[in-house]
Amino acid sequence: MANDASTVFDVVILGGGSGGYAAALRGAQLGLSVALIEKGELGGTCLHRGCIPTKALLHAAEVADETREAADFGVLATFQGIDIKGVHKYKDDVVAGLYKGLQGLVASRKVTFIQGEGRLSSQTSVDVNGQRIEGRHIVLATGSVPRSIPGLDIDGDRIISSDHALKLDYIPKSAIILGGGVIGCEFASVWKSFGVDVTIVEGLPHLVPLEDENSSKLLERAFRKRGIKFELKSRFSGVEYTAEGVRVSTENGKSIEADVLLVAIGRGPVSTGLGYEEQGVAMDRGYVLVDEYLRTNVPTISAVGDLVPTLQLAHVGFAEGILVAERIAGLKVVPIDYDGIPRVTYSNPEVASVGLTEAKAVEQYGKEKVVTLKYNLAGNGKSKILKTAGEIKLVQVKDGAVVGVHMVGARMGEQVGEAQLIYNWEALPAEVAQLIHAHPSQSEALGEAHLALAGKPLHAHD
Amino acid sequence: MANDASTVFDVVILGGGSGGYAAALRGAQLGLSVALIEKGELGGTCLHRGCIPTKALLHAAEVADETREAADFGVLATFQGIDIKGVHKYKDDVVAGLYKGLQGLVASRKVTFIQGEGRLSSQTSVDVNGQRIEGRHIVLATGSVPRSIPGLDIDGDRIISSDHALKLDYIPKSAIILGGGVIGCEFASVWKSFGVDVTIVEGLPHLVPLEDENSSKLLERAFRKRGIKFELKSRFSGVEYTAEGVRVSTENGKSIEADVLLVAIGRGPVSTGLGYEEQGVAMDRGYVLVDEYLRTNVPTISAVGDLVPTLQLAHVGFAEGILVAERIAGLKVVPIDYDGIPRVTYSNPEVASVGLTEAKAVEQYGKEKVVTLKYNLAGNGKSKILKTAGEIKLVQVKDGAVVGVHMVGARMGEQVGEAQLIYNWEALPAEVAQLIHAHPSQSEALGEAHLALAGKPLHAHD
Amino acid sequence: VAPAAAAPAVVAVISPLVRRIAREHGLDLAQVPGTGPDGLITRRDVERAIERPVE
Ligand SMILES: Cc1cc2nc3c(=O)[nH]c(=O)nc-3n(C[C@H](O)[C@H](O)[C@H](O)COP(=O)(O)OP(=O)(O)OC[C@H]3O[C@@H](n4cnc5c(N)ncnc54)[C@H](O)[C@@H]3O)c2cc1C
Ligand SMILES: Cc1cc2nc3c(=O)[nH]c(=O)nc-3n(C[C@H](O)[C@H](O)[C@H](O)COP(=O)(O)OP(=O)(O)OC[C@H]3O[C@@H](n4cnc5c(N)ncnc54)[C@H](O)[C@@H]3O)c2cc1C
Repeated sequence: MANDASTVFDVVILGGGSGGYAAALRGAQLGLSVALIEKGELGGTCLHRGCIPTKALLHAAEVADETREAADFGVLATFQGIDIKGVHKYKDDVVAGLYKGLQGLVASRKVTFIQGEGRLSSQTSVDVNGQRIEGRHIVLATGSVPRSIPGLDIDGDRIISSDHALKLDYIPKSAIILGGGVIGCEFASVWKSFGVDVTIVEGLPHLVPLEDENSSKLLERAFRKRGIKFELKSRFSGVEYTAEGVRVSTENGKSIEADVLLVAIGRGPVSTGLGYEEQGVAMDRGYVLVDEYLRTNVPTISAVGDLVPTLQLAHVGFAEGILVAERIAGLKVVPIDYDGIPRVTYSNPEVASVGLTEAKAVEQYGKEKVVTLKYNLAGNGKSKILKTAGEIKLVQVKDGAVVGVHMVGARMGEQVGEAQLIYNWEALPAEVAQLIHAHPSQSEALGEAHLALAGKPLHAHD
Repeated sequence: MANDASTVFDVVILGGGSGGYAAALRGAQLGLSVALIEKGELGGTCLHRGCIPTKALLHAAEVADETREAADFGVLATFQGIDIKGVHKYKDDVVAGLYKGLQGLVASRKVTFIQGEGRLSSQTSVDVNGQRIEGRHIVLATGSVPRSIPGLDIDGDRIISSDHALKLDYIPKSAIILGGGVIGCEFASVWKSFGVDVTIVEGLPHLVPLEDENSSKLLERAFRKRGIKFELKSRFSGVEYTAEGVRVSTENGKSIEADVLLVAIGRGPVSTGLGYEEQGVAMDRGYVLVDEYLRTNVPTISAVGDLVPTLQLAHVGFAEGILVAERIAGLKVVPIDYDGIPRVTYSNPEVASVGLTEAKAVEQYGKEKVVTLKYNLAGNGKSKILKTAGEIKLVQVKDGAVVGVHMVGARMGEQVGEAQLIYNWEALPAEVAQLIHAHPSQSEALGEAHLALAGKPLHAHD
Repeated sequence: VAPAAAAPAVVAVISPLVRRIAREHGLDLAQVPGTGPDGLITRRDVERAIERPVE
């Protein structure tokens, strides 16, 4: 599609991250003419500063741990340390490979990719590089950036965000991580494996506070065992520079020193100064408000991804982007069941879940209607082989479907694929139990948990 | 349940392996009185000489490989070799832990466990330790042992079976593995990681010949890259001792020398001299014949596991044991769909599948009704992070359900849990595609493959 | 999750997907003859029943 002044695209997408590029790829596939405007790099946060680089670091961390503990498996090896340059090279190569693939994909689907910073200039146009790009539909997908709080200035040196942490060219001796959510826990896990003395400071009573309390507790136990320190129910009150690092103080009177402070208290939408409000798009605290079809109040404008107040996950962005493209192309679309979105914290051990926590299920169905079951990975052969500890907790509506699956343990993130089918397809425990899983595998643990919930535990006590 | 002379058990089970103990545990759970007779160790082949110890070795091998390649991930380490004593200790600890758990389970379910070699003495009794154990029902579950062929004497020293290979207290310099099936490929994988020069000799045209040809080819490519040699379409013709090892010759004129020869050409049923034929149980080449409810021709006698001519897998034994127990207890049971049993070869890379191969699907539905799709793991972020190569191949009945899932790649064995639901629940590609998988994960590759099959590839070229 | 998830399945079906298709088409599974192993209702069975409703 030529990008001359007279062109009116079917869709103009502002922002080429997970949400934006998914909408572009699916739209083009459905025959729409698509312009995709990106000021930085195609792939956005997830590919360049989020999911992918963090998971590469986490895998390097896993390799470090396995190397250190190799003798426990009969492998003679000496761990000599982390070559941080090598880690970055590995990580950057992974990113570069996927980046190239994505660029090829966007090119092959004939999406008009426009490099530049865009601004919504009317309800049907975006201005970029001094040019007006017109579209019958506009999709806002400008994503999010790390957030801070008043009194906490991210200097990029001793007080850093995940953006900086991913590029740190040295390994600090000690680090404080503000925020015990997914990002905080993942960095805590990486750094600990790299030999850093880590302390997490979290205001809520638990790490990964959005997860079922059981998962939080299991992660806390595992972190404690690994020597990752954490202060819960500790609200940040201030930070000051020391001779060599920083000192963080909390409202409950704690004072902690370290080389660096990683601020991982959440991410805020990118929407200021982009013309959204001027064009009448309804917003709330910087987020663009949408209905279940991702439509804003302006009929020609949709919004997806971290910019809208749904779960901030790359695959949520994918799902939303695809939904919008299909809707614009005139296909019948079904609203996303956000409870059915799989969630993974890729720390060691991993935390994965789909569906409702026990607390939410009780809220929704009433206490007497909710049944839960825990299966300990100690009974699972493959988990024993991996020397990992953890549990699977199932939440079921009495005599009904499984409405929540919560898992903790090494590599358990991969089990959320199966769990996702179970939740979203509304399976009864007996329907899963009927299918005997591969032995020995971690997926078998999911099978055993459902056997137990169906009243016929095999490798578990009644 | 006291084991005095007057007791008549509801079920007497001969053999305490996967099939036998599953029948015992489920039977006891359903209120049946159960006697379980085992001449060796509870848990049988799988726990002591099969699934579990091999998977422990494979994990030690994985640790060895990761340690060797640590620098590629920025981890500084020196690999110094394999401490075979340490490997055995690790492996034996895993087995011992699970063995203890299983013993506890059998005890807690009040199964009468009888140690001793039993023999079917009538259609309703087994003789063991000079005592007659009577049962209203008998379940034969005596399993299998490594098989050899005429002219090939397993001496336990230079010519060994998997039983010996699992206990080898040294690492040979070189090894020939006769048989490129699951067991042969798993040992080839372990040994190569341990530094052994390995050659597989297989009579059929492919390694893992029961898998879809695409999987076999991918495994062969990966093995070639790893330096694992193999001779396909090469039928064994003879073996002779050399000064230090063995020399194997094949019908197509090859001659290969190595320190040891592992015979992994299959396993034969344990049934000779156990009174089965005398009591009128119909058999075929040593296998006990059963119908789809695992009933032999003798109304009081059932048989399960490797003893019957179905897939020789531990979880098949579990499924069959459970089915028999439930049937005897009067529950309604559904015959097992053997195509729906997940199959995993735990080599590096792993090979996993469920459902029909393309060839079988074509046979069953006709060529014009079969659609296939391949998704290359090169496009999968998590696989890139793991530096693994491979593919997912889906086999679909045109406009219908997915009837085959075939996967190759590191850790892909864990994806067979989800694949198993897809196959057994007769899912359409669009029903899987609808559910956006966790990013980044290997399960996402399964999601992408279904997106592509549903005509809406996201991270793949159209 | 639709509240219907809580309803116990009294009829044996081959998969939760079959239950969902039936529910979406207002089909009473008790009226659908199953042709799967042991009378299990398969996907084809519900699809057939939807095409030509049982009298
Ligand atoms: C450290 C970290 C780890 C994470 N790990 C995971 C994980 O493992 N799994 C997961 O699912 N999610 C993860 N996430 C979240 C995930 O990265 C986001 O949910 C996802 O990137 C959101 O996609 P998006 O398209 O909405 O926004 P973004 O990816 O932020 O993309 C927005 C794009 O818009 C561009 N843009 C902004 N303004 C303009 C403008 N005016 N003109 C042109 N272009 C503009 C930006 O340059 C950017 O490329 C992680 C995030 C972080 C920070
Ligand atoms: C090296 C190897 C690796 C394997 N890996 C896997 C894998 O990863 N996954 C998988 O699913 N399967 C695997 N298998 C196959 C799996 O081990 C078998 O399918 C499974 O053990 C069969 O169970 P069973 O109960 O039928 O027989 P067995 O496990 O063989 O049990 C039979 C039991 O009967 C006892 N017995 C025999 N005769 C008598 C008698 N007269 N009196 C009393 N007791 C008797 C034996 O001592 C034995 O304990 C593997 C097998 C091998 C050899």
